[in-house]
Amino acid sequence: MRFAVISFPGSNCDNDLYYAIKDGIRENCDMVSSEDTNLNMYDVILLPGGFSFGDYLRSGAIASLSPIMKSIKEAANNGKIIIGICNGFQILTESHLLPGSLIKNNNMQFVSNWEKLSVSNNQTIFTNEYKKNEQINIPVAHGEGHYYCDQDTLASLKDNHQIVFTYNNNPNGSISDIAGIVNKEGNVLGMMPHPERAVEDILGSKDGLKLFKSILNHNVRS
Amino acid sequence: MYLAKLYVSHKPSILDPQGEAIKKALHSLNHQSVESISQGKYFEINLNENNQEDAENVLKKACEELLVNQNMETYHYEIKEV
Amino acid sequence: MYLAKLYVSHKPSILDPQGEAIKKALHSLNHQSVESISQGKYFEINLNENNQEDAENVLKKACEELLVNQNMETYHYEIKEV
Amino acid sequence: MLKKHIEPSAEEIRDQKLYVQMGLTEKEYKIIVDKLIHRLPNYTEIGLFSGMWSEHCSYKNSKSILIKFWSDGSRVLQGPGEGAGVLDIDDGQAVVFKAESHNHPSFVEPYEGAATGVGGIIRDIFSMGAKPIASLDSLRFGDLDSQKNRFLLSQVVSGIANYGNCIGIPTVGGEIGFDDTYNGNPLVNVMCVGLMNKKDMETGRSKGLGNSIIYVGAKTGRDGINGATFASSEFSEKEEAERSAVQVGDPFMEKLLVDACLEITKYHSDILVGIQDMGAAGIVSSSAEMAAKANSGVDLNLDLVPKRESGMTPYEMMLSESQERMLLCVKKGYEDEVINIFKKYKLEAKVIGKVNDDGQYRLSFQDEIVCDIPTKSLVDDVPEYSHPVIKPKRLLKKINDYYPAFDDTYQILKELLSQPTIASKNSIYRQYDSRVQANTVLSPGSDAAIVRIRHTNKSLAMTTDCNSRYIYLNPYIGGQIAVAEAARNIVASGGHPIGITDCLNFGNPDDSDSYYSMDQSVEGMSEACKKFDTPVIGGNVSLYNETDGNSIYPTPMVGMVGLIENNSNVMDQHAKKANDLVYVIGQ
Ligand SMILES: Nc1ncnc2c1ncn2[C@@H]1O[C@H](COP(=O)(O)OP(=O)(O)O)[C@@H](O)[C@H]1O
Repeated sequence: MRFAVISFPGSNCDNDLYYAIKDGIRENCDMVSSEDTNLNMYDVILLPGGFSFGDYLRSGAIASLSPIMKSIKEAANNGKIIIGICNGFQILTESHLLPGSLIKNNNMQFVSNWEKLSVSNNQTIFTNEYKKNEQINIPVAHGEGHYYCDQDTLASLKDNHQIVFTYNNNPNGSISDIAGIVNKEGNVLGMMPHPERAVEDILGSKDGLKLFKSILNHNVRS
Repeated sequence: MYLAKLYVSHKPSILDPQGEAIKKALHSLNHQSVESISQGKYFEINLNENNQEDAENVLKKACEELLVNQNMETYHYEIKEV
Repeated sequence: MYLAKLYVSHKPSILDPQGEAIKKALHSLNHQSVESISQGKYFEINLNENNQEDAENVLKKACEELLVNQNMETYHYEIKEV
Repeated sequence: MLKKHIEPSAEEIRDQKLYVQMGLTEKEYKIIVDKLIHRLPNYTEIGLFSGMWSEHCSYKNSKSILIKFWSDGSRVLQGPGEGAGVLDIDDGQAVVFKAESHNHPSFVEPYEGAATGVGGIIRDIFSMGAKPIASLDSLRFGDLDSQKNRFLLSQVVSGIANYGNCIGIPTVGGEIGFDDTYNGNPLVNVMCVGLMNKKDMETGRSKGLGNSIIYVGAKTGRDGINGATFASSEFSEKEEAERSAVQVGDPFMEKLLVDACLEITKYHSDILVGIQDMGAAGIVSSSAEMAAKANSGVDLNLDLVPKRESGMTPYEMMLSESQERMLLCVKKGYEDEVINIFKKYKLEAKVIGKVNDDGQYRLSFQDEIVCDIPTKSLVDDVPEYSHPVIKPKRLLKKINDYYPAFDDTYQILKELLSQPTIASKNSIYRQYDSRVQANTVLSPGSDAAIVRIRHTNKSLAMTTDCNSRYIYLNPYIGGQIAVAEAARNIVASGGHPIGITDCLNFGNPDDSDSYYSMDQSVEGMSEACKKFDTPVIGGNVSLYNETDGNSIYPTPMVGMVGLIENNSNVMDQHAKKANDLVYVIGQ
């Protein structure tokens, strides 16, 4: 499979994601500038964490206007696999590829910590290597990670099993402890925790690696 | 040239943890009379347009496309020639 | 009860990277007529005080102690009984 | 021309002694006039002298002490004198690190003061050609009972967090202490560590007739004008009321600068002659130092300097401390190549001058020469001051040994653990992204932080330490203890100490107690460094840390780096299992 990591001005986890793919699951991976407009050759598109455009105005808002976003929307509609992590998740909600919004953490402070997550849906492209309700250890690092949506949206997220990861000890006030969701079609994932920081034992956990392996696994099966 | 003053605030139905946090901080400074506080954004925008209508159109588009997150925020504005 | 509307904006000589970034983004959306934009804060505060003077005093103190960074920001407000 | 009307003439400067307000003494003014330029300096020129001759830029009060630091050793590739020191860590790689203080700005405007402190030290690291891989912060505040101190703490911490998190450099460790001595004078020291291939090492030099001086980064505004002089004077409550112009950090801009500059130092070093950040005393310090180090001079055209505000005078432009700016010296004919790389990162770069061969520092503005003085006079001809080292009376008195007496051990332990200085710092460091770059092996909460070197089996351990009470009571031994504590933290984490940086935070050097403490603690630190084979490869001096005549405890912070040659040696401080045995080692 061919992976693309999109590099926005101000992205700072683009390299980390690149290495998670290259060294972690040993697949082809390129860094693609957010000024580019063509993603035809890629199967999986990764939007990294960081502070795109300084996160000025609202996190992810300015980045969601980048030239590359048109191709990302096309790719999403064509069923390609898309993951937004942290700032990438914020960019996906700002571009309406995922419902809801990410707002300031309840205590107004940035939080950087290991968090225990539950895999609430292991029947997705991104989680088929995990067991149902598996407890995994993945770091978070964000100031605006409080997932928020209206009650109707929340009900439909639940009905369609779109909630993929939840926090055991909610660090930011997210509604229903939501840490990660997929779109209705199941090909776009957004999550605040950083699986790319949990891909080697020396970093403290390998629990994030299974997420990337799940994609390969899905590809083999389909 | 037109100067627009744009006020963006949370929709009332949306929970506002930031307002809550500020209120608590003010109470801890002994300003107990603060019943509620909400924080929004206030923009001053200089628009190089020739008439009020054009200026207003640009402003509205800018709000829809970028400045306001319509999921959560509402806005109002004043605009005048300068 | 009094309602205060408080507007906080950058002092003009202070660097405003946020305003620059937003302006560039608006230009990239073809709103070239945006000459400049600055983002400040807009508060709505309900004050449980009995007269305008007390309400104003609390508001001013809250600005000085918390809401406004006087090194970099200026503010103005309106206050009225509600 | 506006400036002629508002700027005093050379004669007025002399007659009204305006240089004194700028921080120059009468004797210094006389040296400038009689020995260095042989005429009266104009307003711009005297401004440049005041900035460059400030303690912050010239180290004129501390040089004679700093030379006592031991900075040899087989790993040293670059000792003190450049933006940061460099140590060889084998396999063609090198580690670069330095610490910097931002005490005064952080008291006036804690959030931006701390943030711009982080930004400044990061520029020192990548201007050496190294990728910044970790930061640490060493903080001191007055007692937390005071509302003001709580405010300072929370603002300083969010300033550091916001800048470091945004730019994507993990803040992996540090220390924080509380004591009344820091009331009105908090300490904000930041250390940054970088990694590079030895062959990519750069230095801040401008040489080669006709080579271009290129300015890149944020536009110049009226921020922090002559802040270097400000940082080198004592505080008084009155000055606080005056609220000098505040510098604002833009970590987004700095992220673009880091990436662009690293591309140039890595892939275009053949056309890059030198690079330096614009720190204290902005354009003048970077351009004059780069030229002086290479025995050359520069001609700058100030009309070409990118400006944020209109009507700026040469004095304001040269001494502005606007953040996120770098100065490069590039080979003649290759300017566009460099400018285009910056363009790719959406950064504006501009040629603002050329290297000359007559050694003069020459500035033109609106078709007029506004400064024409020997470059060396700004950098190398600064008078040095050494003060007599006299043991203060308080240390001559014999102090009786103190034996604590208590019966309720449990209660005492609880009280100790609830002291802010001893209690867990989790509420602070959880605001720092300590894992971005995905190399952090040990984040805050253990003895030293550990960052692995990707694609090798090696790691770097790092820590900051200083117990200022020990220094106050016995500066020589206290200095040794600071180094020894840092070394213990490194060793306990599985590393081999290889070098240190420092931040010497002291009071007014004219005060003999402060001066004695500085001199003796440096002797002690240096002695310990020899023992541990940890050369001092760089550092920073912050004097005049006092408010209304009350000096802080002398606080020479030690920032140490260690090498872990095999990752299987990594060790954290956490208890692992019930019934494991506990040993006490040492005396
Ligand atoms: N300001 C700070 N920033 C980051 N980490 C900090 C800070 N203060 C303390 N820490 C971390 O907290 C831990 C305990 O610090 P400290 O109390 O100084 O430990 P010790 O006394 O064992 O040296 C260390 O891992 C240190 O890096």
